[in-house]
Formats: sequence, structure tokens, C-alpha cells
Amino acid sequence: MKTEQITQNQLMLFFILYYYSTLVGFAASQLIYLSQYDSVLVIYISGIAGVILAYFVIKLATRRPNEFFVHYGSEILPKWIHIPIMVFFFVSFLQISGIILREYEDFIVQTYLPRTPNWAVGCMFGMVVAVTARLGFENLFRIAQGLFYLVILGNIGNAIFIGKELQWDRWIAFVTNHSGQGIFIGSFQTVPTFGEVVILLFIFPYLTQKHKTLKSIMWATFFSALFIGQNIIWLLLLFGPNLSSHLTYPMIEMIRYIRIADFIQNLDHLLISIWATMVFLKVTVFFTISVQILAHLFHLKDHRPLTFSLAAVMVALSINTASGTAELTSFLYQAWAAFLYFLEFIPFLYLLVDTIKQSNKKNKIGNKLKT
Amino acid sequence: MILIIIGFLIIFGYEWTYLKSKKRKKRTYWIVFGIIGASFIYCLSTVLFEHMPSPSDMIQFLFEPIQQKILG
Amino acid sequence: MSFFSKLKGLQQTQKENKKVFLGADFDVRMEWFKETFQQSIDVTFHELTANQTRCGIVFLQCMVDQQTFDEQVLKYIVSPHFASSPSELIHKILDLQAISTMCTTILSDMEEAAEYILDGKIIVFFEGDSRMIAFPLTSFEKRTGSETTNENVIRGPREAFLEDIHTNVTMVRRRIKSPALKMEQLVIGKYTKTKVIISYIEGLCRDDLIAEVKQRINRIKIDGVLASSYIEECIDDRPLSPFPQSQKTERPDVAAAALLEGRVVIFVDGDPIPLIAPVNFYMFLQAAEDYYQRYFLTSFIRLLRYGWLIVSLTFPSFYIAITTFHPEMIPTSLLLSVAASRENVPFPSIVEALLMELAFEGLREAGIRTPKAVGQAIGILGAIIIGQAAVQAGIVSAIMVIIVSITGIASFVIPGYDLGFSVRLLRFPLMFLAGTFGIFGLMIGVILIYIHVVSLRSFGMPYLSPTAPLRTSDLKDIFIRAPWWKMQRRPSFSGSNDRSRSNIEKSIIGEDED
Amino acid sequence: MKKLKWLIVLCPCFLTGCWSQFELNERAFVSGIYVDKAANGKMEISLSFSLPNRLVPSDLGGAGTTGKPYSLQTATGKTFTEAYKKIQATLTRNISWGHTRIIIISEEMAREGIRGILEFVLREPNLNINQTLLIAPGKAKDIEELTPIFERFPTSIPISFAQRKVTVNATPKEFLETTSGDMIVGLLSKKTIKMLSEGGKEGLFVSPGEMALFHNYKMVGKVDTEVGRGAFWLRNLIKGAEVTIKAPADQQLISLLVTDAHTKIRPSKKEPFTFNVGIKAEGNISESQSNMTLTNENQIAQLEHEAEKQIRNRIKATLKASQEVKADVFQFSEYLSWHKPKIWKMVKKDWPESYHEKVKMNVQVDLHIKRLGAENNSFWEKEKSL
Repeated sequence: MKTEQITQNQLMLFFILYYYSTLVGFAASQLIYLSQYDSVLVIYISGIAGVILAYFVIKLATRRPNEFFVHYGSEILPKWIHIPIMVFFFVSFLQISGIILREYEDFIVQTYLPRTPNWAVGCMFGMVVAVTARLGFENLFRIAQGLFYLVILGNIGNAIFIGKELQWDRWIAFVTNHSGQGIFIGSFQTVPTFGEVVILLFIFPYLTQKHKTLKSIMWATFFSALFIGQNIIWLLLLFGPNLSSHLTYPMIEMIRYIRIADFIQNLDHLLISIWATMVFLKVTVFFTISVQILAHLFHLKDHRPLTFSLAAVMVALSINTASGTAELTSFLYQAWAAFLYFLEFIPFLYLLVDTIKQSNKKNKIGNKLKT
Repeated sequence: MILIIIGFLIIFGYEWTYLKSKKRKKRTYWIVFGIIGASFIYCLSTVLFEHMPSPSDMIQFLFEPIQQKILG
Repeated sequence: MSFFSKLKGLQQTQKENKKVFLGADFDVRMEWFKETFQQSIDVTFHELTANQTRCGIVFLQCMVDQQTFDEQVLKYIVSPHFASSPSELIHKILDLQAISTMCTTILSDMEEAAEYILDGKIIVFFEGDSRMIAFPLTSFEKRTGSETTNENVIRGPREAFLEDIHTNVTMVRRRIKSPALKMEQLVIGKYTKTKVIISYIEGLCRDDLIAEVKQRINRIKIDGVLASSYIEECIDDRPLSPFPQSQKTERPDVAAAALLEGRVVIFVDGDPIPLIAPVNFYMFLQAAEDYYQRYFLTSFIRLLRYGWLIVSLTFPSFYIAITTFHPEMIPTSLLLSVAASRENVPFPSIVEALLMELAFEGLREAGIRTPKAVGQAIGILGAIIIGQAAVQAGIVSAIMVIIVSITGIASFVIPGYDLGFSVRLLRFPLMFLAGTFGIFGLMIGVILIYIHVVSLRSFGMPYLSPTAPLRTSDLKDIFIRAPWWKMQRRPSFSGSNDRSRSNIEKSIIGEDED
Repeated sequence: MKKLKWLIVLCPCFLTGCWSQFELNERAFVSGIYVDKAANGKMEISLSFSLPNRLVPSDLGGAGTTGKPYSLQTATGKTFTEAYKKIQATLTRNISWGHTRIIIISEEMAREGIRGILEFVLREPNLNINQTLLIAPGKAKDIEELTPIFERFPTSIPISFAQRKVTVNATPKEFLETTSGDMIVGLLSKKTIKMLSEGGKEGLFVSPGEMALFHNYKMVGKVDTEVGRGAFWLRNLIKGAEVTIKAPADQQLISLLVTDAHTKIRPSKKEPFTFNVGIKAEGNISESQSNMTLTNENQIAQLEHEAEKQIRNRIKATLKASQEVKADVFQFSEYLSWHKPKIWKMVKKDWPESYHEKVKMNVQVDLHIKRLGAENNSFWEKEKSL
């Protein structure tokens, strides 16, 4: 399998979109509900937490830079622990992609295609995801590179045109209104989203100039926190925390507020479809990783023949996850964060064991040399 | 349900031609079709049994108490 | 599968072509020629005796310049002053080749001689020597007076390639007078024996690219090559893709520019349109004129083309999506006029759009195929009478006619005809998707196309090359055209180590300003 | 890849024609919503539809323009949805909310409370929350009967009031933003006049009028046009409006056109319940009946001073009116919560009371007259001096 195809620039642009997509689209309402005017602060705290996690993940990955985690993991932990963990990763990543897909389906069906069943939207989306996953990481990251400019253009346009509708008097609230409880709960829910940087472990062999990875991740986190922060500030300035947290999708209401010369109204569909491409990227990357884990577990030459069947499973998972919005939201707010914490702390375990093993080895060699 | 069967038949045929054109080992065929079969059964059962437990139920069962404890 | 087995069969028959040596006997060889070219009325066999030696002359009557042969060759051979004995004659002609400055070939394989005859050469052989001499006096009726018909420019050269490969090569050679410009010839086609010339500039072109092109062309085993498209389809990276993976041009200046960028030009005998490879998506949106006009204008027009490209791909599907799914996107006053014009239309808008698009494609095709005199009438009939009548009869809405016309015009704005065609084709699946899922479906379709284009490669070069993967230094000639004094480096796909292309010192502010 | 493409092409073929698709001629576009009170605690919903089938040009087989291109459908129900579903049942086309630009609520209904209406507006995904919200005296649906002289649809008229800022433009969004549901909303006024354009027939004429004060999503009072002007200043809507003041010297009227104005509200640093309102405005003189010398710098300064005083009084009057009904329509509570969250937390519970009793305002107006128009002093003034 060819490795070293993803440039650091592509990695950075990808991660900006990766963070940006779901946080702004799906999580904004809950975040504002939990931490009100502290939301921006929460975003930055979470970003820093994400970078710290990335540091450890990169530390683990650089020890065997050109091997796949699924393969070398069994050198660190005994095989009977490593393989169940990998199976767990496989299922989790598939589940994560399923959950994001479900959120997306609900969104599209509710806002744009009422009366269309979830599975139809899911199947269309799943098909595109499968096709993209089949093409592999190299193309996935290239796609991100091209989409990035579109997204940034959309974002800037949004920022400019919405500007005159904002209530600037409200900005002082960002300085004066704080609550420790809000920051804590908000961060607890948001840190895992930035912690999803853990996927780096699985795409590390594909990167070029691996020593620059941490720098790219830092820049990506910085820029995405900037963009997310800007969107959240805009939301708060436009709607206030009260209304924002009552809207299911505050972003779309904000975009609907754009009025250019009273002629171009309701640009939401266009901007939302641009944003939807980001969600597509995020789903695809999770899905591709899970398919690759499975292919590596079976020691297959490539992951391609598995994509379509697993995409079907992903769509089935997305529908099976919850029967309604209430069930989905309660699941997301009550168990999801803890689950992600668990998932994201597994690399620490590996790093710890590996470090101990290496120092043991060194000691042994040292001892041998001494004797 | 018919759609699922048709869909999986198409997937099966497509992967078959793919594996054939790439001249893969017999083991690969077994693994790939095993996975296709398993996903077929899963997809079918989600349609047949509406309230089938999903991984999310498991996650909720395991992690909800933990999160409740942390957040107090 | 059956295609490949055919190819294998071809390979075997070609291997059977053995060499035939018949020795020095005159009659045996003459008989062989006559047998080989049995029932071929256009082959002329001529026997004469010059200086007591029997000479045989075989050639294709209509493909050689007989007059020159008589004046330059025959006159000397027959003249008694030329040689005093048969052996001297043979020695003078075959060993010293002392009769003309033409680049003659000496050969003794009969099969080869037959091939030479078919290529338009005159074969002369003598009693008592097994060797034969071939005079390259090929001459046939050619089209002359070439002027561009498809890639027109207002400013810039008007010359266009012709069918004859040697003329074409000369046109390029006249523009690039450097020994680094290489022309390598291959012969493809079991029966047609078509000459294919691969030209490139040594040092600018990547070596592996040249090797790859040669290898791919050599792989082709086919009965005949009548046009460059035969080769194009056989050397594409992804033959199933709707997107063109090599560029076609009828302009020698475009070919020369491609060579200077380090690309390979493949000429095919008999086709005035050579292939250029590798190519990226953006090259289809660049016209020759872009480089002849001032860069401000060019940049503006290029941006315009990108806009029209998007229009031509998505306009009808966008219309379908917003009218059937998201009417809230249209401003109220516009919506009312659209709704009013659709009020009496009996079809759903997707059917209406398909109907009109297909009608438009039909009209376009009819316009191209019909004799020129009738073509114009069809244009008028189609555009004015049918459109008007259809609207008045209430079969289609006036808005839809506008949409289809705009889309049609948009597809003609794209300079690369191939790309225009694939875009026109991709419009239809997009219309279906938009008709089923609205903007969401349209988005899915566009993402699919985008993914496909991203994953495409043309001779190893990514199809969206300077943008994904990003190469900032190459962006100067993509969305805009930077002035020449700003484009000082060659595009990065050129294999040269020294990438500096020009060194023009130019400051934007005039020097004598102070 | 090829097979896949066919799959994608074929897939929609199976599916076309279902689900969310409605052609334009299967939709009924709602242009305005009128809400009235009906008996037994029900509400009466009237939807104004635009009828594109009456707009077809006659050369395309249209019926010509015999009827009006709009219609009004009315139904009653306990909830909004119940009522509009009743309308839907009588229609051949599907109700499409996307082009609704205005909601007009009758005064009676507004006094009852508009929470239910706002709830529907917010929950329905296709309804924006930035429509114009207006209150009508009497029956709201009567507004539809007005004769649109310049426009094609009657709903365009009240929308234009809000857009041109001749009445306070309150949107559901602004209502929903507040914590308490206190808001000032424009009231329309109805009158029957002779319409010259309609051949002298009598017709309904609607104009912007007083303003309604809301507390807790219920209308609790009104302020008249004169007092209401203060609301324009406080809500930053005054730009482009006219201000008529009395000249300091001879008490004659002078009209100013406000070209630029900006209002800033801040709670004062020392006293939490006193708000500093800083207004910066620029204006041109549009008419002067006074004899004062407008070219004189001192005179203009005096005039500015006088104007500032009058504006200050208007604003204070408006505030007083709102304080009387305990409706914090200018969201002073919001400013307090932004600037002094701690104090806000303490008074949050009984804010209407505190608003009624404690809130005071320091108004600082800085008006600057920039241009005098095409004439400097009034023309008779010059003759005298000659």
C-alpha cells in the first residue's frame, strides 16, 4: 500500500473542516445552552485540550512512523488485548460515523425534505461516502483541500452580510458574564469533539514530513477555533443565548437572516449545502478509518471491497441508533461525551505501556553492557 | 426490504467482479463475502425488528452512569 | 474480456510477418511483386533496360511524383554516360547511391519493399543484385490552405494543422527551432500502418512521462488508426471516465506552447488534431487567445468561463430543485412570475426540463450534421419557431426556454469542446438527482463529480493539479492569467530542474516617474 | 466506477415523484397571516394567498386579469395548527410558508397573548422568524380588504411600513430574544376614504398609527404617535425620519430630516437602575416657518439645543408610558444583564416592579445640523433686510 501521500498543508486544511463541521452545525445550540456567553471560552479550552491529546498521539505514532497502528499495536500490548481494542475502535468509528450521519439526516429531512424518509437520505449519503472511502485517504484529503476554499468563502460571505443585523451592544456580555459551572459542563461536552484528533493515529503513516504534524494540528486547531468562535459570537450577538439555545439549528436561522438588498434572501440552502460537504468529509474520514481497521485486522491487501457493505451497515446504524430526536439528543448529551473520553484515552494506555517497555529494554541493554 | 436485497445483490456482484479483476486469493473472497453477508443480516434485522438494540444502547448503558457521576 | 483476447490474436498475426529473401533473380522478384499486388490496379510494374541491365520499377501510381522520378532518377540511369557496364551501374546506384540527394533506402527484404511501396515510395531493382533501392518520392493530393475552423482567435496566428503528419511536424518545428525538440516515430495499426509521432522537448519533459507515453502507445494492437481519438481512448488512465484526459488542438501554436510547458504532443498521420498529454482540468478552460490578449481582459474572461461552466453544469438542475423543493429561495416577486408562467404547464418541471434539454441537444446535433446551407435554417426553426410555439401552446414554460437557452450558451463558452461535452452529459444525472432530492441531491451529485475529478489522473498528473493538490506557484495561470513577466517559472509538471522560464525585469511603476 | 454511476443514475429513477416534491403549481403561497380572536377561546386564522394563476399573461392562454390576484381563507381552531389544517383541507394546493412576510394580529388577540402564535412561527421550519409583526385595531383580516394602489398585493403595504421604518419593525425574532416578552409593536390604523384611483369608490385605507406595548407576550397598553416617536429614537430606527420642533425665538415650526442617528444605551456606573442613553444624530433642515437666521452659527446652536431638549422629553415620555404598564419594551433589563450580571441576578425575579419604580434615564442628545437645503434663510427673511 502506498503511503506518504498527504501533505501537511492538506492535513491542516482537513482538520479545520473536521472540527468546524459538526460543532457549528449540530452542537452550537447545546453548547450555548450550557455555557451561555462562555461558549467561546469553552471552544478555546477544548482546542487546547485537543492539541495536548494530539501531542501524545503524535508521540506514540512517531515511534513507528511508517507502520499501521493496527499492526504494531500488538507489539505493545499482548495480542489478546490489542485485537479486542481494535475491534472496539472499528465498531466505535463506524458508530460515530453513523451518529453524525443520523444527525445530518434529521437535519436535512426536517429542514429541506419533509416527508422524505431518513433512509433515503442516508442511502444517498452513504453511497457517496462509500465511493469516497474506496478512493482512499489521498483523495479524501485532496477533496478537503479543494472544499476548504469554498467553505471559507461561504463563511466570510456569511460573516460580512450578517454583520449589519448583529446587536453589537451585546459584546460587553462576553466580558462580564461568566459562570464556572457553565464553563465546566460546556468544556466537558466539547473537549471530546476536539479530542477526535485521535484519528491521527490511524492516518499517520500516510503523512509526509511527519515531524511537522503537531505544528499543523496546532494551526488547524487555532483556525478552526477562530472560525467556530466567530460563528458562535455571531449567533450570540444576533439571537442572544436564550433564543439560540431554543433553536434546533441556530446556524440555519442565522443564515436565513442574511438579506442582501432585499433581493437575495434565503441563501440558507446554498450555504447549508456548502456546509454539508464538510459533514460529508467528517463522516467519510471516520468511515474510512473503520473500514481500514477491519481490512488490517484481516490482513487484507486493500480495504476497497469492504466499503459498500460497511456503508450499508453505517446507514443501518444511523437509523437504528435512535427512534426519534428525543432519544438521540438524550443519548448525545448523557452518554456520548463519556464514551468519547474513554475512546480517546486508549492511546495513552498504549503510550504508557510502550514507554515502560522501552525503558525496560534500555535498562536490560544497559545491564548487559555493564556485565 | 426488497430494496435491501437488491442493493446487496448489486454490492455482491460488484465486489465479485472487482476481486476477480484483481485476481485475489481465495481467502480474500471468503473474508469479503463473509463481511457482506454479516452486514446484510444486520441491515435486514434492523428493518425486521424495529426495536433491535443498537451499539448506542450499549454505550448509553455503560457510560451514562459515569457521566452522571462526573457532572454530579 | 473479448476485447483483450482480440488484441492477443492480433499480436500473433503480426508476429507471423516473416522476412522474405528471394535472391538476385529478376523474374522471381517481379513475379513476387505481381502476386502480392494482385488485383491492385493502382500498383504500376515497369520493366526497362538501362546499360544492358534489366531494371524493375514498382510504385503506387497515384502516390508518387512521377515527373521528378523521371527527371532526377530515370534520366540518369538510362543515359549511356552514366555507366559503362552493368556492374558499374549497380555499384554506382546501390553502393555509392550516386544519383540524387534524396534519402534513399537500400533493402533486400521483399516484405519490407512491399511496405515501402504502400507508403508511396518507388522501388527500383536490378538483374544480378538482390538489393533494392527505394526513392521517397511520395506525393499525393493534400488539402491545402489551412485555417482554424474550431479554435478561432481574433488576435494571433490562424494557421491550423492538416491531415499530413509531415506538414504538421514541420509547422511545430518552424516554431521551435531547437535541437532539443525531439520527434519519435512509431507505427501503429496492423493494416493502416499509421505513423504516430511523439514529440517533446528534451530537458523540459519528464523522462518517465516520455517512457510512459511510448509504452502506452506501443501497447496498442489494433487493426487501424484513422484518427487521434483511436489512440486517445487506448492511452487514457481511466477509460470509463466521462472527462477527457488528453487535450486536442488544431493549432500549431497551442501544440508548441504545450511542448514548451514540458508536455508531450502526439501526432497521428491523417488527423489534423494531435493529442497533448498530460492535461489538467483547467487547461480545457484556457483558449489560445488567452495568451494573445492583454492579461486583464484574459483574466476577466477566464473567471467568466468558470462561472459559465458552473451554470452549464447545474443551471437546469438548480432550477428544478428550487422550483419543486425550495420555492422559498426565490424572491417573492420573481417567484410569482415563475409560478405564473408555469401555471398551465402539464408536466412536472423535471420532465419539462428533460424534454427541452433533449430537444436542444437534438437541434445542436442536427445543426452539426446537416449540410451547411440547411444548418442555419435548422437553427432558426429550432430556436425561434419551436421555442415560441411550445411556450404559446402551453407545453413548456417561458422560463424553462430561457433556462435551457442559457445553459446551451453556457456549454459553448467552455473552450475545450471535450470538456463541454462531458459537462453537457453530466447535466442529466444531476437533473434526476435534483428532481428527487432537491438541493441535497444536487449537492450529492456535485460532490460525486468532484470526487471523481479529484481522483482522476492524466499520465500520472492529478487532474485538478494546481489546486488539489495545491501548488501555489502554478496558480498564476489557472483562474487568472498573470502577465508574462510575472510567470517566470515553468509549471511544476515540467521535469526540468531549472524551472525558470523567463527573466523579464519589469516594475509596475514606470521608471521615469520621478 | 461505471456501474456505480449507473446505479446513481438509476436510483433516483425508482424514486422520482415521491416525498417532498411539489411543483410550483401545486403550492399555495402564503403571503401574510392574520390572527383574530374567535369565540370560545379559539383563534381565527386568515391566510392571504397570492394567486399566480391570475397573473398569467393573456397571450399565454391566461384568463386575463379579471379577478384580484390574491385571496383570503379563514378558519378557526383552538391552536394555530388546527386552524391552518382546516384551511388546507379546503384547498387544492399545498400551503407553502416560505414566502410569508408579515403577521398581523388583532388588538383583541394581542391583549389575550400571542405566545401560541410565536411558538408556531418558531417551530415551523419553513417560516422565518424575521417577518414583520404588526397589530391591527378591530378585525385583523379586514386589513386584506385595503385597496393596494401602487402594489399588486395588499400585504405589501404594511410590510413597506415596517421596511421604510415608518412604524416600529418588531419581528418574532426580537420578541423571542427577550427574556420576558416585553416589546413595542406597531399598530395600524384603519380609515375609510374615497379612492380616486378606484373611480371615487369608498375603500379601506391603512396607515401606521399608534404603538402597542407588550408585557409577557400580552399587549398591555398603547402609546400615541406623538409619544411613540421616542421609541424610534430608543430602538435606533430614527434614521431617515422627520423631526419637527419649535424654534427657540418665535416658537414657529422647523422640520428636520434625520440623516444619521445612533443610540447607545448603557447602565450608569454608579446607580444600577439609571441608564445613560446617548444619542448622536445628524440632520438637515427641510422646512422652516420661522424667521430665525439659519446661517448664524449661534442661532443654529440654539436650535440644536432646543431640538435636543424636545427629543429628550419625547424619549422620557415614551419611557414613562412603558413604565406605567410595567413593560420593559426597550430591553433595559438586557443591558443590565450584559453590563452588570450580578445586579441583574438579584433583581431578575421582580424586574417588572423594579422597572416600574426604580429605572431612570439620563438622556444625552447630541444633534448636529449639517445642511440647510437649497435655500439658506427663509426667503421672506431676505426681502425684509433689503
